[in-house]
Amino acid sequence: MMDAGRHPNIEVLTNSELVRFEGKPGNFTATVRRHPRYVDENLCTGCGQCVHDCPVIVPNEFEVGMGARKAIYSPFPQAVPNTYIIDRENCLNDDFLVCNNCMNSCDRNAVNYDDLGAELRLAVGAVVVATGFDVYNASAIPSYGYGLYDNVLSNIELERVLNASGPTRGHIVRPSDKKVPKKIAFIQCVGSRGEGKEAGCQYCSRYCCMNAVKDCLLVKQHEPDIEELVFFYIDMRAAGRGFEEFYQRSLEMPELTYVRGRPSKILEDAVTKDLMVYVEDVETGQVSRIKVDMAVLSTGAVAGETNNRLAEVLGISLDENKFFEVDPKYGSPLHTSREGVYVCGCAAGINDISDSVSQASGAAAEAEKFVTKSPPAQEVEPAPEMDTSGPPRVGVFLCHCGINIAGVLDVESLKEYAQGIPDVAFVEENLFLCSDEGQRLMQEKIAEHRLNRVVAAACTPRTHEPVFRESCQQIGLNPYLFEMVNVRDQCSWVHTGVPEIATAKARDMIRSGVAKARHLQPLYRKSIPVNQSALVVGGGVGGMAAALELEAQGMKVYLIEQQGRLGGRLINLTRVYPANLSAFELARVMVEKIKASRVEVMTGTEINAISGFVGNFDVATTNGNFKVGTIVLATGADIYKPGDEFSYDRFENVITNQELEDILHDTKGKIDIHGQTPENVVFIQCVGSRSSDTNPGCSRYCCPTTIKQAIRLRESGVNVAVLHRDMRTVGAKAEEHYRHARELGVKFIRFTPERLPRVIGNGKAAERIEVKELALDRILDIPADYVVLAAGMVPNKATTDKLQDILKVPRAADGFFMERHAKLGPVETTTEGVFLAGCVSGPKDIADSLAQGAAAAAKAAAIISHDTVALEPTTCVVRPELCRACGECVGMCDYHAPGLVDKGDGVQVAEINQALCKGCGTCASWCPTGAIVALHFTDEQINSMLDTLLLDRV
Amino acid sequence: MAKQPGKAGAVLVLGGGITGIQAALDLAASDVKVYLVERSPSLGGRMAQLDKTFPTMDCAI
Amino acid sequence: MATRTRPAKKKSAKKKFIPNIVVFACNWCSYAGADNAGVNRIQHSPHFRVIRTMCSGRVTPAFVLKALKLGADAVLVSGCHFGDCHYIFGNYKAVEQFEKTKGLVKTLGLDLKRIRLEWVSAAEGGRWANLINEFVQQITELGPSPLNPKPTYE
Amino acid sequence: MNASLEQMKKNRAFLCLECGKCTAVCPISKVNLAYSPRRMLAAGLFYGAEDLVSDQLLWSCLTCQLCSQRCPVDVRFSEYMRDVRVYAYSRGSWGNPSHGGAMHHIMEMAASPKLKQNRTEWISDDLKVRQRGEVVYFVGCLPYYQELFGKDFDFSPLSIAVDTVKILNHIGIEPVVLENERCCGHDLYWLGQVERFAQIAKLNLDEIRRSGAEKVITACPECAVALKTLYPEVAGDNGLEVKHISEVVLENRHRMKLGDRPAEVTYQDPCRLGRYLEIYEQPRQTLASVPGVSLREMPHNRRGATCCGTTNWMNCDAGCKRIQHARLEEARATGAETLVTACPKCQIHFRCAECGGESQQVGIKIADYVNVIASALEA
Repeated sequence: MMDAGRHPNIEVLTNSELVRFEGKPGNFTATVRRHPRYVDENLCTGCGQCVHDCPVIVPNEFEVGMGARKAIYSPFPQAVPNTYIIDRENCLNDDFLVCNNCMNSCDRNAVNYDDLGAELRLAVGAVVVATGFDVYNASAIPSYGYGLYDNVLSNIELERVLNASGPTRGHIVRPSDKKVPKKIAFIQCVGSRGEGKEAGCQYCSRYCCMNAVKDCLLVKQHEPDIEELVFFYIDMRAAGRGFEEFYQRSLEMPELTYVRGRPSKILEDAVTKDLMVYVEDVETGQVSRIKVDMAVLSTGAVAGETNNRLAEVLGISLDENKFFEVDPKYGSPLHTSREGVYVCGCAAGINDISDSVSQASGAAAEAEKFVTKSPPAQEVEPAPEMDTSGPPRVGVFLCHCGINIAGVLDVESLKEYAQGIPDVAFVEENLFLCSDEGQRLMQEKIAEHRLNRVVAAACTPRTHEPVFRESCQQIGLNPYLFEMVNVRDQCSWVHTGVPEIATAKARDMIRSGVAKARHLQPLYRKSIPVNQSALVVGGGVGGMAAALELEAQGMKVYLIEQQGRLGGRLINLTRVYPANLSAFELARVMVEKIKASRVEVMTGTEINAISGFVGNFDVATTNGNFKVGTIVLATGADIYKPGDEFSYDRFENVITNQELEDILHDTKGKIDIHGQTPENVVFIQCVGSRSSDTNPGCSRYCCPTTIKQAIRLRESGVNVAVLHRDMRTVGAKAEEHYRHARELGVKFIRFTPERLPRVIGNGKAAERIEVKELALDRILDIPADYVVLAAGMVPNKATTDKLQDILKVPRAADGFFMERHAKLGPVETTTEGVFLAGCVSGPKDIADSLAQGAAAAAKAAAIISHDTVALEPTTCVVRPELCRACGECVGMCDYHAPGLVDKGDGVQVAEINQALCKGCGTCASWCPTGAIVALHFTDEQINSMLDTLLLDRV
Repeated sequence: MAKQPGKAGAVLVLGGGITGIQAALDLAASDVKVYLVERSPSLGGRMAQLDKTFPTMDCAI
Repeated sequence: MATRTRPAKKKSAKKKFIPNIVVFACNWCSYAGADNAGVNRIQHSPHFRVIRTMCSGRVTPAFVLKALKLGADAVLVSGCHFGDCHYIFGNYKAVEQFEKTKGLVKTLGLDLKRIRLEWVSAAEGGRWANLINEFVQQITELGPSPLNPKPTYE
Repeated sequence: MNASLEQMKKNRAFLCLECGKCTAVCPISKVNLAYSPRRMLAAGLFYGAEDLVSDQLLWSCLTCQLCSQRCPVDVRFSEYMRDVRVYAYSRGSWGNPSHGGAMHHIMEMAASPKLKQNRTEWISDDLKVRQRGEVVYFVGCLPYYQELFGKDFDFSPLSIAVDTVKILNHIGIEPVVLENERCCGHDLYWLGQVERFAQIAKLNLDEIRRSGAEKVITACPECAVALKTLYPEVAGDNGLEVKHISEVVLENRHRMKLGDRPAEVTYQDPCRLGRYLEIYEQPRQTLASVPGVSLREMPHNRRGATCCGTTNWMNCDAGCKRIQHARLEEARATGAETLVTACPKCQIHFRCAECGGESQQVGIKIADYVNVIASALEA
């Protein structure tokens, strides 16, 4: 978030909306209205004095009304921009009253009641719509009493309660009496999966199941005395990377009880405010009343209320649920009905975070095609670097930060104290050191007093170090000779009531800052050249999408496929849902496009070795060697091959969903298997998924696939039964299709892993299936001409083994490649310059794979669109004379930065690849001889801080 | 602050939540100028409200 | 702030020990968590001094031992929650290092309560403040480290 | 400068003939061309100790005494280095400690009289030890090594302590193990920390006296040197009889029942046990007396043995590893399958030299003398 606020290429326009939009792709004109903020972003320092002085208290919408805020406020602590805003509806300064408190309290004159906002006309080449979703308002379901009963909360309210910086500081209390609840009910599908009087949307909101499971674990963590958590649900939709495993872990929690069933109502005891939940447990058929202290409603996601208006302005269409409609002809979830306008995340329907993030990167890749890139901002030629050798001359600059620091700490005495610290050559104070004027003063004094180290005692280095460093650099002082001491966030703000002790603490902090500064060394950013081409491994749908996107951006692309042809698994499929596209056609179009492009396709080719690092990979294949700057892995996954499960290897009419797909592929209209039309087909779900023997995770794609196949069969008059554990409708419109299948008369029967369905045959073929219907408590006997096993996805072991060996990209316990971050980096890996697309990082459907292909392309393009990559110099380096080549560093670095290299005569030494090193310093902490130096956090620097903190105590 | 629109060659990103930010950062990383437009006073969107995310239990901000 | 009030000092007969605690905080989570406490003005005990490292995995047993040798009454190492590490598994490495530190500190006969490894995320300002308060309280009750040459009292 | 003159005189530095024998034999000089005992003496002679204070090489000397062994005029170079270090330390100079200085911090803490350690947890019920008695088993830093290295190497430092007690029990000795025994201070002595060393000597002697013992047995050559020769230097004659375990084993060999343990071994003379205490034959004789053990000699043995390459946890580097590798190669060339050393530190250093992958491994087993003897004990 902060990165976006700081990036020179991003102009953040908050409190703004699009009001007019016209033009053509590549050449749109967008008119954006900036609503007045009444506080100047350039002047406000976020000190908070105005908030303190504002007399108005209103409920805080960020805390969903549970906390309070003032009329002048910052929405939440980490808000970007960190500028206050006046809520004029609640402000006292209307036409009659004059309060002016905030204006008077602001030292920087940042408050401006006359702010009228502005209207900006922006020339843009493309638009990415990422407006997200709204949360369903549960008060529309009166029987749950949300808004009526104190102790019925929404899941979002619970999130805020759980948050350490939330209204209750992370303590879980019931709103009615502020007591810690003993028993909490979690109710799923509030506003989702319904269509009656008391229901919201037909679709599944997807995020709520796992969110509620997570909340259960967190609740227990926050309040260990919680006695019972009752979780009401219909299907547990744990269909994401690691989600099923997460759910399985929650089953081990003794306090957590899962009840399959959707409560019909909640009643409140008027006196105790306890709640009574009425529910049928559909597995046992028992109807019960369960008394709880608090209930949490998992409210679903609905389309944003501004979608109508935005769709009108943008000239794009909405779907029946008021989400932005995706143009189905591309198969990918990124295209709206207007070219040049792309959509990602929940603006186009329900997606979880990692899919949303992939789509965002994918949308970025699509949008990039319509813009001319601006050359990177020319860096101002810095002043020649000054000579900083010789004994340290430390300058200490004390910031008042208005009264944020000076109002608590005795800055005068700190100034005097700092002058007495050895090697300190100059001390100065300033009202706002970060202001232009403050920075100028700092620069002047550095030059005037020939300072070669600078310490600023001010706010936090996490926000302001870059600002100060830049000022140093401008006048030729190496920016890494600057050290920051955080006397505001970590001193004056948190020890406000004890100014003397806080001042004493600040003395220690400044002294230790000077101690570190003495040992600071100038460091230099290095840049390494980038080979501006990309390698895509795997010619399936994800790989092809990545290759096409990269090529469209003008990049040189090598596409390698092990098989003799492109297309991957897509070619084996019949139709792709939700748009009912022909899979073959989709594949054919992509292959044609690739063939017509400049993508260098190498089929029947395998990789032998890859060496190098970001920007500079050397690739050796069975078909020649070449160099690339970045790599996209899109080698897909395998379909699980059942063994004796459900007599697969005994009976010919027990087949997998893939085999059924092949059959459906060859037939049109009437289903014809070996010249016969089957009467009864039974599907069995979760074969090779959700089982610790094969794959503990959920394969995601099989439920929607089964639904698709079931509909196809049923429409041809076949009797279809689906035996499942939870129907997991992942993907656009999948829940709607599930509904359609039920409507057509497909029977869905639930089983538990403890009691699997039995396939009964006559020795040669399966004839029928016995399964226990849980609620009826009866064994059903279902005739079956065909039994279809929904086989899950498993990693392609041979390929992933080999690639892991070659590229050192780590794999998770499930055998799929591991993303850099499950949520925030779904297509990145820990190896810089290597990206993932499609099922190589876990099961995905075609739309998700396409989005990931585009996303990986965007990430790869960001690297190879530059001639060089700049390397942060705060890395770890080896002093070779001290290195014993013990290999500790090599074994522990997750980025594979250190390696042992031969220096001739059989002597080895560790070297740290500066392009791979992230500077965490963990290897330095393990190095037995101190050969590894963690630059900017050296042993010497840390030890000197310890020495001065403890030995020079006053 | 009311900068006059520069030359063509920018992308408009609507929405300052996790997806909007991600799209903006990816574009910016490829030297594309981005206008990131958010209706509310701050970036962050829905994700900023969450305490932790599953399954890794990361903090959401 | 303008209307600052000082809490009335309680007159107690016995002078209260003021511990001297060294805190190693990782840049990405715990240091940010401490900042978060500041942004939210969550008041907590001032009797600790923070040294910032990029990762909790950077903290060697030697740093902790050195702090104790020089008379620190306690040492806190704070990093990101598991799965949250900016460097993937740095905090797991921190655990390994800390296990060694614990073994050494235990053999030295120092109370193991004097060293702690904790996780605080960037959003957990409240948790940071509670952790600091609770740790300071615990060490206050435990009294000065036997290696502290000049314990301070109120 | 007077102090420096005094040191030079005491250590016979003025007598230096500048023949260079010391540099020619010095193991550090072999791997670090910048290092030369002769030149360091010359620098001290012409410019005074002041000149050496800021020189990192001051902390590289292994004080292994191989040079003094060869010196024609008996210049006590190791002692001279030590005296210069006293001065350098007082001026804030310090070398490059291994493991971030963790072991130094522990040693320095040991000088605090307020320290009440927790160091006898390894004593299991089957080991017979006492609170008071005639004989103290001085364990040394093994409990700390266990915590610091126990997980990194495939050996348990504390097994040396356990096996020492087993051997003593076997010959009928129930030793006192001191609950609050401190680091013997050997390394601090050689690193010039005079006051701390004296403090430690006093604390340890007090503790030993309280136990009523008059005899101290140790399985660590450095502890043996510290107790036997260094403590009297700073604390006067203490009347204690200090023995290395190999001496005790030799004296009691006739009472021991050792089973057949066929093994080809070679023996590393730790510099403290060898050149400092002149215990060369006891370990050899007792090892060879184990049925089945055949002892082979490396070319550099006894007085001429090469040091394990690192000492005082100071200035360990790539050169040290070369010394270690050379020594391990020498051991392997004897055809022995195991290199036996009588010093726990030697073992740690040799094992460290074997880290870093197969291509760098000499591939010889390394064992402690005590473990070898104890493994042959029969009831």
